[in-house]
Amino acid sequence: MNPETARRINSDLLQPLVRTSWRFWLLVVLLGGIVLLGGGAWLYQMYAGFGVSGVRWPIFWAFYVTNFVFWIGISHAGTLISAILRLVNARWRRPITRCAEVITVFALMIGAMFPIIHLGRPWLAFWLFPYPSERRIWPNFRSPLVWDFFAINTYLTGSLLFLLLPIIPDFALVRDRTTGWRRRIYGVLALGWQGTPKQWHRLESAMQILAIAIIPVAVSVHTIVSFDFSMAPVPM
Amino acid sequence: MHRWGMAVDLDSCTGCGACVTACHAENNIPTVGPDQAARGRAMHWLRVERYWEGEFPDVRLKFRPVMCQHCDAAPCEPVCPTYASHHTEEGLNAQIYNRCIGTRYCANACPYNVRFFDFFNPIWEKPLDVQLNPDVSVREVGVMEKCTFCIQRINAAEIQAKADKQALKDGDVTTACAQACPAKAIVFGDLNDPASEVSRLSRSPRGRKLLDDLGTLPKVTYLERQSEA
Amino acid sequence: MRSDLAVGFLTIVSRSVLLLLVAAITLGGCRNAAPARAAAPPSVFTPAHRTTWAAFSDFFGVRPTPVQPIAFPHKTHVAKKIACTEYCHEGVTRGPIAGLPSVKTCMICHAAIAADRPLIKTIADYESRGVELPWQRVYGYPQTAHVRFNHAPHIRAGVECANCHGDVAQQTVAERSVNLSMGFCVSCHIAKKAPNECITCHY
Amino acid sequence: MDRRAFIKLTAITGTSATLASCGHPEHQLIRFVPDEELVPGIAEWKPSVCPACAAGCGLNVRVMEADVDVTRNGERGVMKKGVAKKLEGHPLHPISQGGLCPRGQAAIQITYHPDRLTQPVKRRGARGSGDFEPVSWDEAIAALVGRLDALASAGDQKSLAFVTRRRDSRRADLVGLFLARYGAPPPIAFELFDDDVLRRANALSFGRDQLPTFDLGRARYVIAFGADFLGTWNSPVAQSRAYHEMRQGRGGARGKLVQVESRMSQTGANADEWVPIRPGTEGVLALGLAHVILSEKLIPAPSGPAGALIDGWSAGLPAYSPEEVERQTGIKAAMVTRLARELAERRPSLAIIGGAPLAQTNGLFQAVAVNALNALLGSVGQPGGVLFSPQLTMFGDAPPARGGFARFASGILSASTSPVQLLLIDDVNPVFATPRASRVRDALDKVPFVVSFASFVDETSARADLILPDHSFLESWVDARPESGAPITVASVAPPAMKPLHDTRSMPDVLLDVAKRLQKPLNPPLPWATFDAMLAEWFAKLPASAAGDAWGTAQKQAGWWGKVLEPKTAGPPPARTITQSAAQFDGDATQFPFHFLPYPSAAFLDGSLAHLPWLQELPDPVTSAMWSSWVEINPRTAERLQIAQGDLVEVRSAHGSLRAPAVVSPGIAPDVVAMPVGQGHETFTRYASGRGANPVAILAPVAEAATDTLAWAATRVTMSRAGDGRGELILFAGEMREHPHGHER
Repeated sequence: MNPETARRINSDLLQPLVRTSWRFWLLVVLLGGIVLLGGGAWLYQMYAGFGVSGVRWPIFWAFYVTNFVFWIGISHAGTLISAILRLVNARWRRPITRCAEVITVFALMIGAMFPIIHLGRPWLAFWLFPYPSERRIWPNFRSPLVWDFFAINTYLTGSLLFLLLPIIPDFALVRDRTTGWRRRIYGVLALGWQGTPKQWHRLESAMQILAIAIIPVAVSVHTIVSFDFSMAPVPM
Repeated sequence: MHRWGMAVDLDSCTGCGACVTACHAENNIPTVGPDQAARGRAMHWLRVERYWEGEFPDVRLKFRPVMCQHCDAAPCEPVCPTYASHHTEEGLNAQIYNRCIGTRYCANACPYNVRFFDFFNPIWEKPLDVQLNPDVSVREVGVMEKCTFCIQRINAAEIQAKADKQALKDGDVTTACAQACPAKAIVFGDLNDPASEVSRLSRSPRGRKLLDDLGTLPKVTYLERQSEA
Repeated sequence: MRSDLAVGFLTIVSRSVLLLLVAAITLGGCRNAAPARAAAPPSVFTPAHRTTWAAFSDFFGVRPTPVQPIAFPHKTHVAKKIACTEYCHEGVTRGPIAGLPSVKTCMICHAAIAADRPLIKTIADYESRGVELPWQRVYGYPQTAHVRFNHAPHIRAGVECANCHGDVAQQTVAERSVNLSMGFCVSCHIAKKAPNECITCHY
Repeated sequence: MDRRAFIKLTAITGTSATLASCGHPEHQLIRFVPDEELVPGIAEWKPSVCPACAAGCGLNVRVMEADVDVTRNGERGVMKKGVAKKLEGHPLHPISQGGLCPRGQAAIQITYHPDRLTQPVKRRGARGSGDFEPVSWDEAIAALVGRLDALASAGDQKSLAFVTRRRDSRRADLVGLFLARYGAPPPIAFELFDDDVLRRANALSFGRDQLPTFDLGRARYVIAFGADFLGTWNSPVAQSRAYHEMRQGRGGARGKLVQVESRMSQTGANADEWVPIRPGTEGVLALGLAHVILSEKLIPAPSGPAGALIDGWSAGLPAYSPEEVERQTGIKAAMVTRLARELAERRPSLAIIGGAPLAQTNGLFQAVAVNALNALLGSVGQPGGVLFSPQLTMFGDAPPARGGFARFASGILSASTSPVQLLLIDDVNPVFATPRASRVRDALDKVPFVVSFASFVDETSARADLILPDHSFLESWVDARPESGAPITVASVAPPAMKPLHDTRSMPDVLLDVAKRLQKPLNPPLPWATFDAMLAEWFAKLPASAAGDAWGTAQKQAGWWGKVLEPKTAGPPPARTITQSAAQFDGDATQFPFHFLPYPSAAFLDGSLAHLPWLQELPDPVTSAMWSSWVEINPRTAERLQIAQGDLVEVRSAHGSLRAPAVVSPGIAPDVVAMPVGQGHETFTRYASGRGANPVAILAPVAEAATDTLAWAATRVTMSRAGDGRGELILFAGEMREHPHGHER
């Protein structure tokens, strides 16, 4: 590959970051509208009462928890697979890993919303978090829901690192090819990446460690979600 | 230390529903109206179940009042992330409304289906609200509620006994359902007192626990109906 | 089935828009309200907050500062050796609620004592109209706390009024000088080895 | 974080409320100075008497302080009041004995009903439109007095009529006295389920014109013919208490219950043996049992009128062999023989008849037959048998209200001008609880002036010209003289448990007030200023007990009771033998193949309690239905007619049709269609109006032959599927947990 081609590929790739077409904005409006609708629906649910969700006695979990499990399931497909591929050094993985990792992070974020949306009193969701209070009450550590909270957060943190570490060189690439405020933002994100062999070496070892560490975390998340259903003697 | 429990003699129970209405009157349980009732959201902390056996003309119908069984190994308790549902020292399965965030996990875990969720803020058309019992909370939207074994009566009786410097006697405290029952089928009392009526009935050879094989250790004993035909 | 979905979707859309409108009016409501208009009693009783604003204030523990109809001098009455729990808050030793005295109770003494003072004349006017003084609560719990507080056992256990209500003898208008948070109750219950289970107070 | 509660909002908080209150003190409601001194938060217990049925249970009312919305001098505000919080059975009272049925529990909602009339009203719109305008009490009473004066000056006192429930009480006595001394005919009693047939039969068999009391607590064997005595019939609370004794109250000696009926009632569900029978043949079975006992000489035939009344009794009832009984009733001969032997062997045994068997055209025969069986079993007046509570008829100073409403109504209809010029109606709703074919509505509309004492606008009071709303039972002096339920004499009485919520007045006090204002005074005048004075005078005459004088103790414990008073017997019955008569059914059996069986619903009885939300939402014992009316049909019938649970069914008699969702129930005979009475109100408050269908409306206006009471179980109907139920049937029990799988095998 001659330098000219490389430069063109780079600039083609960076094009969407530098120039924003009307199609992009259309998409933003469309998808943002859907998000707003969802937010509105959630506000309405809080305003009018949880009953508008259509859930009824005696099955108290329905759409929201199903969705939660669905998105957690989707998140399974990303980081875990990417980590395994990375560990076995499969060469064909490169085009798909980032895609998989991004899917994991966003699927997790979407999935994590649903247990909150599904609460009868979501404004009190912070009680799931262990924090000292004058009331001297802690969350019930026997409850799978509390472990859901921990597991999802751990997996999200891990997946985020797993996504962000290998992206540092790419941020640096963008930093070097843009100007103005973009350059400043990507400069911060690139964390002073210079592409020295030492830096590459450190990144590779960090990725190896993460790839190994993320696998049990992923397994734990999916196990704990299963716990939610296995703790109850009633079939759900 | 007391250990509150209940015995229901199904041979005396006539299925009339007096306990159901008494529970509504005592515990500020809202009526949800026909639309919500049709959506399966009627609240009856205590309900009378019916079981048909046989075929016409040899048909039988059996009643069983079902309320929270106050299990010693209650499936609803470990799953609650905020301890809104927990066991008290006196063996009650407590439901703390202000601590409830509405995960509804307890209701899913309960094999007896005795937990009810406030899907909407309850409404009393005035002046029906004048009847509300000031000793019991009015629950708002988003919390789970269920039979408390009339905790307000237990607390009041214990406070009174302490003021009188006397120990609680059998019969000093009873639940609204047991009090109302025209057929004296429901008996409430202290299981730690071997001489109490409820202890005596719980030892009956007719005594059964509901869904005993789940290992929930309910504190309500059902004395099975006898029959001769 | 498909039309059901469509209708459901449209319902959600329209209701969301409606909600935003209602929220805007509700939040803006208080500032625009004409202060002189008295509230008509609602036709239903519900534990729902009456306004979005009330819900937010409740959540963040914002308590309105009570505005009393007259500046009742607790200090003066206590100094005159009028026992709190015998005349005015007599429910306190017997049951859950201490009780606020009726204007009739005021007039038992004030029909004769200091009857010419302007404040007493105000009270006498209330009594002649058959209307109570619109006292506002200083202590008390929000409905959402589900606290079933009972005064009598606390009095029997020898808890001083001042423990929870501050030194009212030094106050004129009662002030909320003690923050009755759950932590306040719990630490005292632990210190005094009183029952400390949730259902002691919440049911 | 300290206090928490966030957007707990609901759609019902409108913006008007939003704009109104922002915490300024001047925005709060005015608080009026209370009339009574109460310690806040402390409950007081006061006696009262349950108004929901004729059983007259003594109540214990929990009274506490509460804020109540009031209007004073046109100003709205709140006031502290001592108000009833909960009703419980009075532990000392011999009928309730501390227990209370669901209807009694819910009766408190009568007082707090949002649609209660809060002051007198007079009609503005057309009759039945429900368009009324408020008037003052002075104006309202003056209007009534004016009408009474006009009748008196025209010498037409006979054209005043008073329709009320069939209850024995001082309240009823006062009505009787007022009418007698005014010169009007005695009050007319209206009850849909009035049991007059049984009273007549008891008068014939035993010389007692009253409902029996059953000593179930000591009985070893009970056979009940159609009587839902644990649910809705006679004195359910007292009977349930006794039933507990019979089952488990006496250590091992458990009594057996056999229920004979064509639709499984709540009592039938509790029976050890449930015996479905062809409607109208219960008496035949009773005599068949007697035949076996007599022919096998298990018990010697007793002397006395009860048996002698029956044709063929002395000869051992040769016409009632088990085979013949099987042919008529559909019950196997072997079972008849076995039941008869068990009855004879396991004494004390007793037979009960009530409900549908009495509401046949041959009701009197059936009741007399069961009485004869009781006489043969030796159970009358014996421990473990049928008793008659001694009645306080000694002060019978007023003609009691007795039946004959159907004749009264048809009398008005058939005359060219109404023989009734002024009609007073108290506590009854005949427009709802009579067949449409009897045209009571038209009869009422023919009366020039109708005054109602109703607390609610229902089908009857909507046609009144003037409504003088009565206090609720908790706000007024109440009394009752239950005719059954306890082996001793009981007279329930109680003072008001709370002050009135609204501008209402107690009906007896209004009557006394009216009497004082009449131009031509009553002859002799009523000596009492208020109703409680009348009660005091009467109760003071009763013997004192160890606890103190009769009136003083009665007020504290919700009544007076004792054993001392012997009843006035009605003398020997006429020596006329009663022959078997087959039940006649309205409608041709080929065109209308099903027996139609309306029955008092567990929640609403005759429909007079359908306005109480607790009872609307109370799951029915047998079907778990709430807020609905329904048609019960046998699974085989349902299959044949392709009707599924919840489907809309059209039930048609020769006199009309109705639509209601189907409940497929295994506890009903294939040729019977049952339906609870109570729903189907056109207008009866927000909770009951326009809900479900009224089975009474399509009944044939046929009467029991001997007593002229409505034979409400004597109509035949046809039935067909009319469409999907559209969710009209609301069941509490889900398919998940409770499934009637009996008929799936």
